[in-house]
Amino acid sequence: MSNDIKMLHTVNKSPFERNSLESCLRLAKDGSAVLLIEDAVYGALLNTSVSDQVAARTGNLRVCVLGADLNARGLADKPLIDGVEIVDYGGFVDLACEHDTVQSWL
Amino acid sequence: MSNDIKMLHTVNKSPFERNSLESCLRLAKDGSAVLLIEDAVYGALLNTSVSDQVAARTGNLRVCVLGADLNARGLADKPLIDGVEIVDYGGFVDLACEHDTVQSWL
Amino acid sequence: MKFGILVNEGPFTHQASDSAYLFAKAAIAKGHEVTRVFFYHDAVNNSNKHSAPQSDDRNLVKLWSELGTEHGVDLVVCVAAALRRGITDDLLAEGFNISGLGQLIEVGIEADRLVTFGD
Amino acid sequence: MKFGILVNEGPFTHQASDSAYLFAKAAIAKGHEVTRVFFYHDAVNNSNKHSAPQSDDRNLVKLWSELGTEHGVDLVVCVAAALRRGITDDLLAEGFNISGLGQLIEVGIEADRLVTFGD
Amino acid sequence: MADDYDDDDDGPEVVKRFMFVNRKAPYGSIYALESLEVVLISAAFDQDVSVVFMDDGVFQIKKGHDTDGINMKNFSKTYRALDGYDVEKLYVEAESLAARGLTEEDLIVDVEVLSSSALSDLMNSQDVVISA
Amino acid sequence: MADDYDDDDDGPEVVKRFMFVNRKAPYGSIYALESLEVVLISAAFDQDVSVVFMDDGVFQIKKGHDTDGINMKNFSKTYRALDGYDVEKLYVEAESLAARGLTEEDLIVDVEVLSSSALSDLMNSQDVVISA
Repeated sequence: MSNDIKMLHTVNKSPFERNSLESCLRLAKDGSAVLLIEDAVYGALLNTSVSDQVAARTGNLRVCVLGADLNARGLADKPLIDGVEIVDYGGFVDLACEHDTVQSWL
Repeated sequence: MSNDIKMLHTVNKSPFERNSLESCLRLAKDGSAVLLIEDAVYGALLNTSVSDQVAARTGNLRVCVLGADLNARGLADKPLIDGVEIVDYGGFVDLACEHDTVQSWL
Repeated sequence: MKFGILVNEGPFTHQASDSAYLFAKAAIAKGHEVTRVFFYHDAVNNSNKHSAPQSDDRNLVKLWSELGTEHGVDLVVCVAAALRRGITDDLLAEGFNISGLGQLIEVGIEADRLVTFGD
Repeated sequence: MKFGILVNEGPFTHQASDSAYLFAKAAIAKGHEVTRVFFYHDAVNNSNKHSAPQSDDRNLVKLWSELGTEHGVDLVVCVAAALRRGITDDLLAEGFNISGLGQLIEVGIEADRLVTFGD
Repeated sequence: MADDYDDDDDGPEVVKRFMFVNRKAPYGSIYALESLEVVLISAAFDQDVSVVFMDDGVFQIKKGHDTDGINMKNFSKTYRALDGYDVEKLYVEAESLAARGLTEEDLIVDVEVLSSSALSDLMNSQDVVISA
Repeated sequence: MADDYDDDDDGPEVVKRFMFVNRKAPYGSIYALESLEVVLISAAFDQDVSVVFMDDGVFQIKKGHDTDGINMKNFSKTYRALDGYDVEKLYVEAESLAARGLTEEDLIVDVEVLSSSALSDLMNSQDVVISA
C-alpha cells in the first residue's frame, strides 16, 4: 500500500499458553518490529516447541525482547533465537518513537 | 492405582486461544468426565481446527458441554462433535456429585 | 451434599463469578448445601458494595449478598488478597466477611466437593 | 514526543500496570511527554487509595499518583468501567480523576503514539 | 465526572485512522462489550474508524446469541447499530473464520472478509490501533 | 478480620489429599505468588499436600529469577522454604519441561519429574485439587 507506515507490535503472553504471538507473527508485515515483553519473553528462547515459529520470521522482522522481563524470569543464562535483540525500557521507548503505530497483541 | 477416584474436569477457556483444553485432555484419565463451560464451549463444535483433538477422546471420556453457555454464544444451531452431551446447570451439579473430585483447568 | 466454592476473578471482567453464582443457585435448588464461597485473587472485588452496573445488567455483588443472607452461605473474602486490592471492611456488601486463607483449606476439608471458578 | 498510555488491567493481578508505569517513567526520563494515562476495564482499580500491599512489595496506586503529580500526567479513570466495579470519587487516590471514554479517543488523536498494556 | 460523550463541536480537528482489533470471545470476559463501547464513543469524534474481528473475536458477531441462561446482557444487536453511527468499515480475517468452522452466513452484520495478508496491509495504514 | 493462620489444634481431624496445580508463568500474573500463599497456609492443617508444576507453571521454579528491573518481589526462594513447612511432594510434568527447553538442572527445588500418564494417575488419587 502506498500509505504504509512502520509498525511496532508488542506481545505480552506466553506462546505456550496463548495464541497471541502466533497471530502477531501471522499479521506482522515484513519490515515491522516485534517486541516481546512480560510472559511473551519465553518466545525468545532457543530449543523450545515454539522457537522455529519465531525463528522463521527473524529474517524479515526485527524481533526484540525486554531484558528486564527476561532477567525476572531467570532466563539470562538461556540461549536466545539467533537475531533476537535484547532492549531495556529506554529501548522500548525508542522503538515506539521509531515506528509510526504501536499495536499490542493482548 | 488402587485408590483411584472418579474425576470431573471443567474447562472454561477457548481452545483456539489457550492451551487449557489440550492440557486437560492430555491429563484426564479414561473414564473421567470433562465439562466445557464459558468460552470452552467452542471446543464442542464440529468442523473446527480443534474438533479432531476433542473427538479423539470422546470414546474414553464422557464429554459434556453447558447448554446455557452454548446458547449465549449463538451455537444452538451448530453441529456438535459426536458423543458430546449437553447439560444444564443442574446437570453440572449432578456431575460434580457423581464424581469424587472436581478439577478446574483455568 | 456439601459444596464449597472458590472464586478467583472479580465481577464483570470474567464470567467466573457469574458461573459460580449460577452453580451455587443450582446446587441449592437441588437440595444441596453450599457452605462457603471463598473469594480469592481479584474475586475480592465481588464484595464491593459501591458496584453500580447499568440498570439492565446483572448486579453480581447484590446477587451474592442475597444468596448469602437467604441461604446462610458464608461469603469469605480473603484478607491478604483484599489488602493488596484496597477492599476494606467499609466497602463490604451485606453478607460478606473478610477472613484468612485458612478458611479456604478448611472448606476444602469439610465440604464434600470444592469447585473452582476462575480465569 | 507525546505519548498516551492505555492500561486495561488492575494492579497486581496482571503485570500490565507495572509495565505501563515503567514505560511511562522511561519515556519521561528520555525527555518525552506522557500526556495522559487512561485506565479502562479493571485498570480502574489502579486508582483505589485503600490498596495496601505488603511492605516489601511495590505500591502501584502510590507510584501512579506520584507520577501524575510530579510530571503533570493526566490520570483518567473511565467512568463507565468505574461504576460497574464500584470505584467512586471517594476512593480515588491523589492525581486520578474520573472522566468519560472520550478522553481515550482524544489522547489517541492528540498524542504522537498510543501504547496499550493489558491482559 | 465528565459527560461520557463529547460534543462533536469540541473535538479536535485532526482526522486519524483508528483501528479497533477484537480478538476475544464474548461473555467469557468483558473485553468484547467494553471495546464496543469505545468504538461507539469514537464515532462522536469524526475519525476514520475501522473495526476488525479476528481470532476468537469473530465469535462476537456470530448470529443468534441468547444469554437468558447465563444472566448476562446480550449486546450483539449493538453491532448492527454501528452503521447508524457511521462506523461502516467492518473487517473479518478469513483464516480465523475458517479455523472456527464459520462462514459469512453465520455473522450478524455485513463485513468485508480479508485474507491475513490483506488485513496486514490494512493494519499498516493506521495511525492508532486499539485492542483489548 | 480473622488471623491469617489457624492453630493446628483448632483444625479439623480429617486428613485429605490436597493437590495444588500450578500452570501459569510467574510475574506476568499474580496467580503463582498467591497460589504459593495457599500452599503455605495448607501446611498448618496437617493434610496430605502435593504441589504440581506443569505447562507454564514449570517456569515458577526456574533458577535465577532477578526481578530488580521490573520492580516486583522475587518470591522464588519461598519454593525452597516449602520443605521447612513439611510440603515435600513436588512434581513436575516431563512433557512441559521438554516443550520449554528445560531440564531438572534448571529448577530451584528438588522435584519428582513425572510423565503425563504418571501425573494423571496421581491426580486421580486426590480428594481436593486447587488450581489458579
